[in-house]
Amino acid sequence: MGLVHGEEMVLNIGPQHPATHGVLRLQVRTDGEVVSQITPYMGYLHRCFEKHCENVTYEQVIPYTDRCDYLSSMSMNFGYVVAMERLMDIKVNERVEHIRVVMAELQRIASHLLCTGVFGLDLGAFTPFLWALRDRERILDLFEFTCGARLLYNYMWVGGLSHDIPVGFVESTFEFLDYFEPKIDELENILAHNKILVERSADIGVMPKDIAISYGVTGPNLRASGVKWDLRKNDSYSIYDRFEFDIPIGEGKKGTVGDCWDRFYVRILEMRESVKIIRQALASMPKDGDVHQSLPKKIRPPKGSVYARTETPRGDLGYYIESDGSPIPYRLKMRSPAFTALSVMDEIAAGWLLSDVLAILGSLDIVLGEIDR
Amino acid sequence: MVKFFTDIYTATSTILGGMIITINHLFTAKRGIATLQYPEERWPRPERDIGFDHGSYNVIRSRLHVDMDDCIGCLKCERACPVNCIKIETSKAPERGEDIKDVKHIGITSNDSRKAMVVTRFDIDMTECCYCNLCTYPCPEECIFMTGGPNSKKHPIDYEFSEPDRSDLIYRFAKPGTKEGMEKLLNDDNKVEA
Amino acid sequence: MTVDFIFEGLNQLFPSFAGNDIFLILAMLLPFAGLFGFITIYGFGVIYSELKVSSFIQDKIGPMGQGPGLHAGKWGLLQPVADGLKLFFKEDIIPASADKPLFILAPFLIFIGAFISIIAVPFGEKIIVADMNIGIFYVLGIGSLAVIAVILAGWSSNNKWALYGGMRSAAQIISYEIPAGISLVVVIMLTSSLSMQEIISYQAGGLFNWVIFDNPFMPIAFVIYFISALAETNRTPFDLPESESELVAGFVTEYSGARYALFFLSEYANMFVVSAVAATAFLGGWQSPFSDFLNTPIWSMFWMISKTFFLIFVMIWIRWTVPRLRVDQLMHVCWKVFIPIGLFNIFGVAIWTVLRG
Amino acid sequence: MSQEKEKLIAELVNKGLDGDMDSVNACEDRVTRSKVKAMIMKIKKGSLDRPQMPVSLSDTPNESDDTGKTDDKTTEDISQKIKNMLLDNFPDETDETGQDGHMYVRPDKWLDIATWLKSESSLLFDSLQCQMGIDVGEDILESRYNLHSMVHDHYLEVRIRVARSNAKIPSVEQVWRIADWFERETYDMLGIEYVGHRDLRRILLPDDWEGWPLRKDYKEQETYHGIVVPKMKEGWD
Repeated sequence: MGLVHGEEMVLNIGPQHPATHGVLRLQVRTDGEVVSQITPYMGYLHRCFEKHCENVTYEQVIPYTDRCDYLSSMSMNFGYVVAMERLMDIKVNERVEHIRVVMAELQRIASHLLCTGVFGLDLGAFTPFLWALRDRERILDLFEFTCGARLLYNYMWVGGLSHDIPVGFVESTFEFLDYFEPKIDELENILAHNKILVERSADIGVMPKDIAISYGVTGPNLRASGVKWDLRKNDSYSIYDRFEFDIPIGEGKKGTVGDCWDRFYVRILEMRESVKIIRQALASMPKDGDVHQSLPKKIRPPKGSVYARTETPRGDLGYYIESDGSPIPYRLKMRSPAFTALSVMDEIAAGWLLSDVLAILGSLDIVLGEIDR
Repeated sequence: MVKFFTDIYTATSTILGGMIITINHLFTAKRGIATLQYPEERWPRPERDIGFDHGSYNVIRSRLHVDMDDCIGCLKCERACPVNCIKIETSKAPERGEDIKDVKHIGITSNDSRKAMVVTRFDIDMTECCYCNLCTYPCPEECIFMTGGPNSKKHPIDYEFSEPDRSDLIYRFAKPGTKEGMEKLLNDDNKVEA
Repeated sequence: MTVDFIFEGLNQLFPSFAGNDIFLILAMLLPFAGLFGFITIYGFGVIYSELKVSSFIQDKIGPMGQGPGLHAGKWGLLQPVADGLKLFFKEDIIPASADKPLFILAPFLIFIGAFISIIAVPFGEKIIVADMNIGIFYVLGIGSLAVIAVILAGWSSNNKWALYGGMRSAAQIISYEIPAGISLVVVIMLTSSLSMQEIISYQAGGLFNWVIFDNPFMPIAFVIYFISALAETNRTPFDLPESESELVAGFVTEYSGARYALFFLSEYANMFVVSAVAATAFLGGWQSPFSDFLNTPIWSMFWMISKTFFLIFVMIWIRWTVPRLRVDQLMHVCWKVFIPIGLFNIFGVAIWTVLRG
Repeated sequence: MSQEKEKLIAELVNKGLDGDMDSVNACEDRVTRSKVKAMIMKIKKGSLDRPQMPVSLSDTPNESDDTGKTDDKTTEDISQKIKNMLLDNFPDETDETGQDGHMYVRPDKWLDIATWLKSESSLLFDSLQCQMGIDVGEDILESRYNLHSMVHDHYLEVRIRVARSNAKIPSVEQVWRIADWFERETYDMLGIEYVGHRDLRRILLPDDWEGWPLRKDYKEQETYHGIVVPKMKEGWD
């Protein structure tokens, strides 16, 4: 469509803006409503995570990993712990593995709930956001019941867990799952198939497969573009290969494959898969087994390096740990999934209208704590 | 032309469907209340249908509290803290396990281990504490703990501890005057020997 | 006309001073004071109901006002009062680079636009401030005054977001006046009179004489009018001008304190006006649904207000359910959906009235 | 631990006991090597008896590379195959000194190696998993690339050593688009200059920040635009 070109205006969707999911500045060159170029500026939330890790011992790094992606800190712990156990060749017993899978999947549901709620909020639907938060509170109560904290847990330690799950935990989780399943359908009915939301998100911000891979996008954003890649299946760690669950990918029901709607809908389907995994994990969890069994007294990994990846709600989280044999890490690099998701923003969001740019940003589900580290 | 009408039909049907869901919430609001009237209903929230009561918590994350009579000054919590927000200074006690009257120092701890050091300064900077609970595990006497939850016998839950002035958030758990008392004591000993 | 009615009343009361100017001024000021009182009470009522309805929809119970000290009344009833007081005592900042006179003028302009259109709203047989013979036409005309105020607010606060909000809102209000006008033309074709009282008296005699049940085209016209009324008052599927998540707060970004309260109040006043017009034109104004029962003047006021409040409740209900439209979708819906259907409606009603004879 | 590891350890322990210590030291994986030595010590002290010699064992005791691979998938042959292909295509560029399944590559022709790695039909490394920079001391900076192929699902870690004084590495952001931001972050943190990058500037730190924080010899600046950088806390120490 022939655009009438007025002169360009530079607009700062500034570090302090309701729709930037944290402290991010999008410098946008717009001509009227049509956005021609986006340059994200980050670093407002940079807390020198990697420099800190070079001054604290391996046990003390765990509270720092919590604070990178504060919306799914259980998965951040899980990633670090898997990397460390692979470096130090520690094998944890069955009960710990099952508890870790249950906790990671509960955290995935909580994170996806918040993401779908906020995506609706970015498009103007206020109520589903509050319903999503209400359900998320139930999960946070379960975490609080186990490790005391609601958001930043420091729960998974290298070689085990900080606490075993309390007595009433399994029943409470089953109760939560039965309560939660009709709620997903309710969220889907009010948001996913709503014509206005479909109109606002179908065929918008389409991310084709090769761009996604070349930009290193992972997680639900990649699966929405039709690539069936999930670390829990393709490069399975912990005991994920024992559970049978399928990986939802975007089929372009309401538009083309890989558009905003697909990224949103894939997360809703993934929540259902996580509920399936939790049910199987809780069923097959061994009753006995001490969670402190293989906790090393003093963590001194042998000299060498490891790069291990786990599937967080936002994508592949990689920890590259280089140790020189001392109890303090020599170098720790965290490969953050939201970092790559934000890098694709300029590619897929240029040329759309201002409100679409924010819808695309919402569908990518980025968390600034993890990007800035 | 057909798309014109199907669009209208899907628009009206989905919006009406959504509105029916919201109106259900309006009428069943009493049962689904998720919020808490803060000044009256405080945390810990009354047992909701998730069914766990306050005492059976595994661990709690709230304000740190140190029970000075049991602290033997082993500095393990100071080393375990990832953000270095604990600072302890100790001085040698003249005899191991003896009470020292004028600095109110009790020689024997509750699980009767004898104290070799007198803790003259025990500061925790609550503005820096990241509530990770790593300091409570290594403590041999379990004298540093987070208030409430399983420890509510020792100290009731206290999560409303905001202060107008930030320097009030540096908690000084050492008994006041122990530092000067110990210095005076040391001077007296020196004078006696000299 | 209420002004003459009060003027004669005063003359009889004080025959010695009959006929001098003070009575005329007084006759004009009294309805103004009455309306202003009505607006503030209505404002508190609708803000409270929006708070409560949105809280119940979101599984909250909203402000309940327990606890010691200054709190929000028994069931949060004082919450609107608290909001109003807070806004009035807040310091209202005028940005240094703002265009000061226009910045100050905009909120008053938009409030005047909303306020004077209530003059034509009939509350009962006799209870109307000014029963003009061009009632509906007057209301539509005044409705477009808001456009000027919004552009003024957007431009004068010298802020990119405000400019965006102002431009979007101007386009939206102007383009949605056409479908609103078209759907009212259909009503006027039936009642063949522009005056509000005559439209309502045409719908006398029970529920099935209302315009909405008159012929199959009327419900379509009602829906089109209602949705474009939503757009004119910037309510949710169309609340692009002050969309929180995109434009920070649209044209009210730089406003604070009393000026913001005026914008806030005029939005609700506008809501009242459009739902009152909808109730008058389609739902039989102050006519009672039972043909000859309960139509004393007091009851007629009750019917009028309850119909309007029901429509306001539907507006609030939609606000907390539906996401927001994009600007070009907004234009698409108006020009490509509502106006064609509206024109088809006029054609249909014309054929219908001719056939029915 | 998987069976191969036990067999490998038993075989190395026997060789070690027969005095052939260099095969023990040549073993790839330092974890197994440390276990083997510990076992030999115990046997010498007599607190452990000698394991019998395992029968079938592949002749190249090459431990699977540790980049994110689980033990059961046999990856020894793949990473070895990749290394051999790399060696014969770019003989003077790559050298085999690396263990743990990664390759050391000289920086100057890295861009063509990268495009070759991506386009070679049997390799197809289409996704750059993670790129990180590290200061390995003695005036050497390393830039490490973890590559992964979605199609063949195999891994490779490429390391490039560069002197600290003139750290210049050709940028591969034409090959993998994500390298654009990864390299900007490594430049931001370690000061490795990526030649040919479209706009190499700091990504996380403010643009006018002096020094490269993740270098081991980094001293933080006293004030930044007048703000005192190391946090002073009164009444604390």
